[in-house]
Amino acid sequence: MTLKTFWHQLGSPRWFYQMSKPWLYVFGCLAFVLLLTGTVWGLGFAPMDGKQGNSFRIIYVHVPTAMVAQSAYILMGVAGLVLLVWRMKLADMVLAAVVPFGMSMTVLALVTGTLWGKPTWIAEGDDTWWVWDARTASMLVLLFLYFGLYALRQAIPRQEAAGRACAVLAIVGMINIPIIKYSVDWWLTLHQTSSISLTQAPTMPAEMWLPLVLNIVGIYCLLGANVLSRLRLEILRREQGTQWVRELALSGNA
Amino acid sequence: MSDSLLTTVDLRCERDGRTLFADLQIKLGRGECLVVVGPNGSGKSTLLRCVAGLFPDYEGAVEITRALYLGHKLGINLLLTARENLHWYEGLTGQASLVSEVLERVGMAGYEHVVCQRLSAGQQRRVGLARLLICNASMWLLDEPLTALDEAGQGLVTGLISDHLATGGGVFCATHQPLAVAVTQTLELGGRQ
Amino acid sequence: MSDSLLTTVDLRCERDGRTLFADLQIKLGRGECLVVVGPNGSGKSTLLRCVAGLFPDYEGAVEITRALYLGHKLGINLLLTARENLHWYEGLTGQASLVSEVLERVGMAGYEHVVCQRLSAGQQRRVGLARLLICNASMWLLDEPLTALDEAGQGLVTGLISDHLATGGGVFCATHQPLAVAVTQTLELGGRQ
Amino acid sequence: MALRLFWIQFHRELVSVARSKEEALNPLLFMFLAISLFALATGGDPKTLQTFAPTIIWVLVLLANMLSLEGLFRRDYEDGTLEQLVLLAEPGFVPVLAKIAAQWCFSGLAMTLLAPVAGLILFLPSTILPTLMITLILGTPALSLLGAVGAALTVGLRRGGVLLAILVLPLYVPILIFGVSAIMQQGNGITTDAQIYWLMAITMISITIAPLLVHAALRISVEQ
Amino acid sequence: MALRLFWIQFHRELVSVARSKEEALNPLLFMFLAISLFALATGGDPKTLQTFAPTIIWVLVLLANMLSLEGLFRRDYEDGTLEQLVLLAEPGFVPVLAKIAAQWCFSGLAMTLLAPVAGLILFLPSTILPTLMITLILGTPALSLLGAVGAALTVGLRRGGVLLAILVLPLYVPILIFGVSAIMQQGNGITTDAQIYWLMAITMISITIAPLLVHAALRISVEQ
Ligand code: HEM
Ligand SMILES: Nc1ncnc2c1ncn2[C@@H]1O[C@H](COP(=O)(O)OP(=O)(O)OP(=O)(O)O)[C@@H](O)[C@H]1O
Ligand SMILES: Nc1ncnc2c1ncn2[C@@H]1O[C@H](COP(=O)(O)OP(=O)(O)OP(=O)(O)O)[C@@H](O)[C@H]1O
Ligand SMILES: [Mg+2]
Ligand SMILES: [Mg+2]
Repeated sequence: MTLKTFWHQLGSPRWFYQMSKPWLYVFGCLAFVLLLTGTVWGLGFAPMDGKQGNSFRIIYVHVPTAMVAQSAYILMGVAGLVLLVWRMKLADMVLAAVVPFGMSMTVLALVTGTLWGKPTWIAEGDDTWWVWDARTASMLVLLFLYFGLYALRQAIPRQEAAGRACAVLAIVGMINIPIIKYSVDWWLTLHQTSSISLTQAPTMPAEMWLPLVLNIVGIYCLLGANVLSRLRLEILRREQGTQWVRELALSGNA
Repeated sequence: MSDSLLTTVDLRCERDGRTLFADLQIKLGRGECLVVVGPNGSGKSTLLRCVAGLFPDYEGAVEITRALYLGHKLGINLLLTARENLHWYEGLTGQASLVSEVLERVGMAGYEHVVCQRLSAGQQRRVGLARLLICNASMWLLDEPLTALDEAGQGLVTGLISDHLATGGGVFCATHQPLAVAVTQTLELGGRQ
Repeated sequence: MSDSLLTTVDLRCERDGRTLFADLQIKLGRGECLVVVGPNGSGKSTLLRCVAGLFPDYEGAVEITRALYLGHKLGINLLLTARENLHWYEGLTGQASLVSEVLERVGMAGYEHVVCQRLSAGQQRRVGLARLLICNASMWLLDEPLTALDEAGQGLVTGLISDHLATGGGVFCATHQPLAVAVTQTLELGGRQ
Repeated sequence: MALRLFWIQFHRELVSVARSKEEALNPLLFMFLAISLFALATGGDPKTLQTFAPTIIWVLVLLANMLSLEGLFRRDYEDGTLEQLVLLAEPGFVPVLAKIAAQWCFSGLAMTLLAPVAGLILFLPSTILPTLMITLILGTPALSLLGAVGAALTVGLRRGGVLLAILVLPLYVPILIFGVSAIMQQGNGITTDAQIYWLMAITMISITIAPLLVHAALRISVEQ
Repeated sequence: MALRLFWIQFHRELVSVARSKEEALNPLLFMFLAISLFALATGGDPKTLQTFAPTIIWVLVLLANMLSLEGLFRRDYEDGTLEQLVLLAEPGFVPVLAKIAAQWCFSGLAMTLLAPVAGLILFLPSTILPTLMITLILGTPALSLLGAVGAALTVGLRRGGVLLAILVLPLYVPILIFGVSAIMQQGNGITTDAQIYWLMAITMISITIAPLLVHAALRISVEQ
């Protein structure tokens, strides 16, 4: 299959629906297995951190969610570009599918981050649940970007228009994310050298970082599975009038 | 094909779950005038917007040459004078014209320098109509062009339409008031409710 | 005096240095209908606003009973539904009525719960007209009540006016379209330009 | 009768704001976004933020309120419902009061209720939060009432927004000063009764005279 | 041809803003009033104000800009001229760029020119004023350009104002940070080249992509 025909087929919801079925299973199973092993290992069996005790175990949730939240936004920006330039329907569906996942991951990263931070920050004399440092700030901005995409889609009644509007926004956001991240990192670390000393990853033994790696890979698989399953549902919904969907429904193995 | 100004194939549009029109086949050639009539809310404006490219939520195909669209909204900035509005419109369409002459033809001589906010309803419509004399698009899409106009104004509009048809243009017009021009086709939307 | 719904003495108004009308003596009794005609910009709307108490920049005297004014502006909030708009209007005038019946009479049955922004131009006008059925003012001041209405809508308005006249009300109406009611007086403003 | 009129107008406002697109950045959101910007821009230094917190919060409340007032009568003016209101409502100041009350619910009241959160973001000590809330709940009604006079006077004019600010802000200054100084003094352990009484007095006066003035001003604006 | 289109649209905007009543408190006035409020509320203490001055100025510039963007396409949308623009202008991004340029003249440029005054009110040392102006003149075009994308996306929507803020403010954050930190560093005698280059880079990127995106967004908004 040449690249060109592949590109065209990618634009066809029907082809994509049939092709994606095995991939959905692969991603789904991988995600399940990896996340389960990583989490159980990390939370239950990995050795305790000398300095932070058990609270450090949040890292096994915190770091993967934080990473995937950022990647998901980049993915949306790319999808937006594809939608606007090549008007590919599938890209719109990706755009719609990623928003809730990315938003919840961002929230999770923020919550685990603050949960984790609280004892640390107290130890440093700041009795608060919130600190304006580089990671919190850039994560908060990311949350607002996600929130904007979500709100924009809700606000536009016509689906097709909503898709393109979100694409425009996602593109601007994608270009800005590195800039935001850089600026915030640089500015707030300049001011706050003290409170994030602990965020620098310590040199860990393998039993400590291996579960982390498992979780990171697992969560990316989860992203894949999530996007695929939402895409497939979305395809069925949008193409419900067409012949092939009706046949599929009759045959009973959608 | 080159002779047809507007062609639609199987045009169909739904709004709020109500089907406004379906299987619409329109073919409008040079010098032809199509009038759409129908009760309020039957979808005349929607049809015009579909055709103008301002409402993409339809099924079917539309093929149209460069067109001028005059909708329910005035399409002029009320903070500017008539002159300034038309000057901007010239720039937009890339057509040069004699603005004062145009304004005189639509009966607005003497009001060129009045901010449009301070004009009467009919006078504002006239400023909007002056665009017909500037843009040289061969297809006109008019949504109730007679609104708020006095008798002279209505005569003016029908005169403009006749001239345009005579020079090989096409007109697609929605209206509730009878139009005193040679109507080639009539399209009726929506049953009596 | 008590029988006269509207009396003006030597009414005179100037705008932007143009005299719109002068020495206007109007006397309108029960059951009478006065129609103002004239070209665009001749001062019909201005006269109506003077009489309604919305434009105090005139000379002379106006005496009028409680009146209902329906102007060029719709007078409804486009963010609310038809029902909500009329409900508010009821509260304002202190009149109770059956809103759904009123809406049905103006042909808006089935659209009670649609936000007015999503109605067509004529449907919005109809919601505005529904006020005629709610307010029980004996004098109606109508500025181009037929705008944007289809034939049925125009029939509706003329029907309402006739009924109102028959029950002893008075109507003062500016219009460009012929009005199919028994007009008692006609006032022509502005010479042909 | 008058009560019913009040209620109908009030309800209409709530529905309309809930559906509106012109709430000029709804005041609450405006305040929180602006506060986050301040926090970000200072580099999140708790000390600096804390000293400035009362000022930031009160100034933002003022600005948010003024921005939302700008649209208070604009839509009604443009769609012609203001004409109906001026011509028909009896007594005319009742719906006016209802409109102001509704605006206050979405600006002053809402901001008062969420002021503690704003205070926490800016690291205001929690002992001061009650004073913050008391000054806000006493001061914001006066902001809405006085501001409405300005909004009514400027609704039909070109350059309304600019005029509004010039008319209204001088009236706001005493409220701002009493509000901020009460919080500052509380922080230093000094009694704040004087400021509280002053705020109450200003609000009482506004509530008696503002509705009538607004009604008169609206008449003038409609009669163009 | 494209140049003429730009010029005509630009001229139209200037005239229209000069006559407008909806410029939502013209940005310059907004900034100065708000600055005076800050000065009043702190009791005019030079030390406190000085530390906070760069933050106050930059945050207010952001807010003022955002508020004025809200009205950028609204009038055109409502009176139907936006439809004409989308249908007829060729190439479509030229008038869009002209509109943004005009908006910038009344917000970013005007505020830059008067920033020294603002700085003096807040007791900013005069050695820092040039840096203040340089950061403003480099950063504000990006504010207008990025903000216009948000304004174009939200123009036809209910709750446009609120949405606009949510969409646009996150994008403004880097500009705010570089702007404030440059001034702070200048105050501490540290070189500010890095921030200046970043601001230039952001503006350059915005100027290349924003007009096209705005045009696309306007099309979407008109097609409702
Ligand atoms: C609300 C608070 C927090 C947020 C939003 C946050 C955000 C993030 C983000 C975005 C990352 C991923 C960086 C990457 O992509 O590589 C991350 C990683 C990490 N965070 Fe947090 N964080 C927070 C609080 C904390 C706290 C309090 C600690 C430690 C006490 C912490 C420790 C770490 C560590 C160790 C990593 C992984 C190492 C690295 O990649 O640098 N975080 N956090
Ligand atoms: N902005 C909108 N959003 C959603 N629905 C709309 C909108 N505008 C109109 N509609 C619906 O579409 C239908 C057709 O409206 P349209 O404006 O096309 O009617 P019309 O034939 O032009 O009527 P009129 O003679 O009153 O101008 C109406 O029933 C209306 O409910
Ligand atoms: N808001 C205003 N400010 C200043 N002058 C105005 C204003 N509105 C109208 N005029 C002027 O007053 C004159 C009369 O306007 P008016 O609206 O009364 O006319 P009309 O007879 O109702 O016209 P139409 O048939 O177009 O509605 C016009 O010549 C106009 O220039
Ligand atoms: Mg229509
Ligand atoms: Mg008139």
